[in-house]
Amino acid sequence: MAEDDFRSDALSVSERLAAEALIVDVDGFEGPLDLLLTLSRTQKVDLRRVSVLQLAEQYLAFIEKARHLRIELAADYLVMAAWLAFLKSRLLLPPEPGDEGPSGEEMAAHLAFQLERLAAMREAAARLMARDRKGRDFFARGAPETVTRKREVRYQATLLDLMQAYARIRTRDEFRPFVMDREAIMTMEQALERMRPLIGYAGEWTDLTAYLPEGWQRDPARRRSAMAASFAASLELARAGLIEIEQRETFAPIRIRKARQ
Amino acid sequence: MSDEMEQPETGEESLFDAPPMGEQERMVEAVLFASAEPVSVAELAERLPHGSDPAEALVHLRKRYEGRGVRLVRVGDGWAMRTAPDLGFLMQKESVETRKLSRAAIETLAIIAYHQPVTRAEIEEIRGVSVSRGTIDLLIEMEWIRFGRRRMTPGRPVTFVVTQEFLDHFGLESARDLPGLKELRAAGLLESRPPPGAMPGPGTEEPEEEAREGQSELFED
Amino acid sequence: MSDEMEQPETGEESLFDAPPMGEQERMVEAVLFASAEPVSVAELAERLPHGSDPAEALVHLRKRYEGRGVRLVRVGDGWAMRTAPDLGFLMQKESVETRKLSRAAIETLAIIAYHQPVTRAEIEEIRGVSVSRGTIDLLIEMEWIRFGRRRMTPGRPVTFVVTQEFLDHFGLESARDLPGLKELRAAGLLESRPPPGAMPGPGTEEPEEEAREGQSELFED
Repeated sequence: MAEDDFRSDALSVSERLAAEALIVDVDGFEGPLDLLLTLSRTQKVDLRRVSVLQLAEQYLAFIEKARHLRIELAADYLVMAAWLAFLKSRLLLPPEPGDEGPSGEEMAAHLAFQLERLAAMREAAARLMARDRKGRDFFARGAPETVTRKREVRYQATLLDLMQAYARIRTRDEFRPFVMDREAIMTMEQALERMRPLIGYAGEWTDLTAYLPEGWQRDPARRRSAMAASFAASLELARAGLIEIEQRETFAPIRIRKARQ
Repeated sequence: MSDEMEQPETGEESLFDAPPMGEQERMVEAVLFASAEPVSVAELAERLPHGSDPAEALVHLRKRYEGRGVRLVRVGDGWAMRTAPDLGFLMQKESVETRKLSRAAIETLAIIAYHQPVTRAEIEEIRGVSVSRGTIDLLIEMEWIRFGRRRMTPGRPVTFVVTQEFLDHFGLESARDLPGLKELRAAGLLESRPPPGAMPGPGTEEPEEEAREGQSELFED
Repeated sequence: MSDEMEQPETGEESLFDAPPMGEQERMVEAVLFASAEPVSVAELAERLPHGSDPAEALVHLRKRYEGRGVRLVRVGDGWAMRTAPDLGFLMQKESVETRKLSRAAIETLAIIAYHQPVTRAEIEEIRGVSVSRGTIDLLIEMEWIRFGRRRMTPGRPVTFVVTQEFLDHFGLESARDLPGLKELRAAGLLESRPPPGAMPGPGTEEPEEEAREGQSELFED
């Protein structure tokens, strides 16, 4: 037992034993705030009068001890330890001129508030659970009579059903974000933008379909739209004198190449 | 209220006198009210403090409820509380059938709730299968969805929105309060418990599911 | 008794006459007795003959059941008959084994009740630890909490509020009757005070969770 890790001068034997029990029980804590609240109880004062400085020291001692015993602590606990160390320094050292941020006193006050609020909620929870409760202390009608409107066949669905159905649809593998269906439509502007940089390399006659982008070649609707847009774009490019177009016969492939200057 | 709980345990009390008749009557009243089945005098005697006389308490109780909206009646060898027969019309008891909403319907409803106003074509787009008329009709009939404004696009298709009735049923203040995907996941609704029937693989609906939905989904691809 | 119901046939005018108050009280009694769930005044008005005043009938009925084994209690917007809590000891047979709630679930429930409407982030801020998956899920499933309005702050987070079932379960007329609510409010313990400067917040989610959430963000509208 590394008792020297605790400020043995400030803590009585029973307090030390209590602190050691905490270490053993480290999994029992619901986060650093919970631990701080438990530690603050050892001060045996009203939460409003708790010494935050002493509390910070108790907490840091706890962390130190846990480290010594090689107990893995969740990151939360270490973050809190770092913050408390910072708080401690703010509380002990006079503020430097031009210091930014809240004072040590403000930070300590907020921590005290958080602890008091958590304790209050805990007490409220206990009072709530101690109330007379339906199904234990008082009871509803044991043989209720179903009352229905005449027209009804009742369909059942809960909010959970609804949300799960939605989640199911929205997480399907083939899901794509929903937009008013523009997915299958390519505009001439898009085709132009795509073709302009490409035609520089089209010294030879190339089938127009080769310019259809990836993913637009199979699905008939998308292919149709991409084809139309690319053709319109190629007319535009031809008008600007950038390319030549040819089609050997009706329904033959349309081919384009870079205009020869 | 809860102070009353400090009453002595039944066992201890049995050492003393049985509670006064008025108290016994209260007890019989509470037991009969909460019980799903008629309760016999013997059972009452077992449950009431030792030395009680449930038969007498029943006489008093029966008198007390005479002419009220609820009566104390004998059913077989037990006793039960029943609503007065002349008030049966208030119950409008009819055979109620509770059915689980089909998967197609719940999905359609979910899409309308999350995307409203939404057209039928859009619902089909999101679900990836066509939506049968029966599904829409059912949801309209249940008063969970209604027609919204027509969309100002070619064909001016009708849109669907959810109703106040829908919000009431699902305990929502507005459809905007429905949680998003991220929140569903945060609340543990997504991964922690896969929905019954697990997640469908890409694109394929489970065939048996389709078959079960059968009739109402005749028009599905 | 039942003859009274036939009276309306005698003349057109009587169609619009509400039954006498004593009769209305009987009707309210029968309806509330028959239902395991609280019934609102509006629902009562819908079911009682036209022109009835269920609110007044409730006042009479409540008085009539004072001190009885069964009581008329108010639950949110609704009214219900419940057995007197001091007779709970008679009901072992009826009592339902309640699921043992975890400490986290109980605290989360209390925070929602006392701070409602409250966001998940606020719950975490108060408890100083992230709300574990499944806790919210469980409370929703028990029908003790539901989604409230979204908060009008950046990100429009969903909020949680308690339900009528919650009030019913804990024998509360309204959320205002939560034990110690006034004192807590007076002590400023129900305020949400922003922390001065950078306080360590409640646990950031586990990294794997972050990653998964990141992905789902892609799919959000």
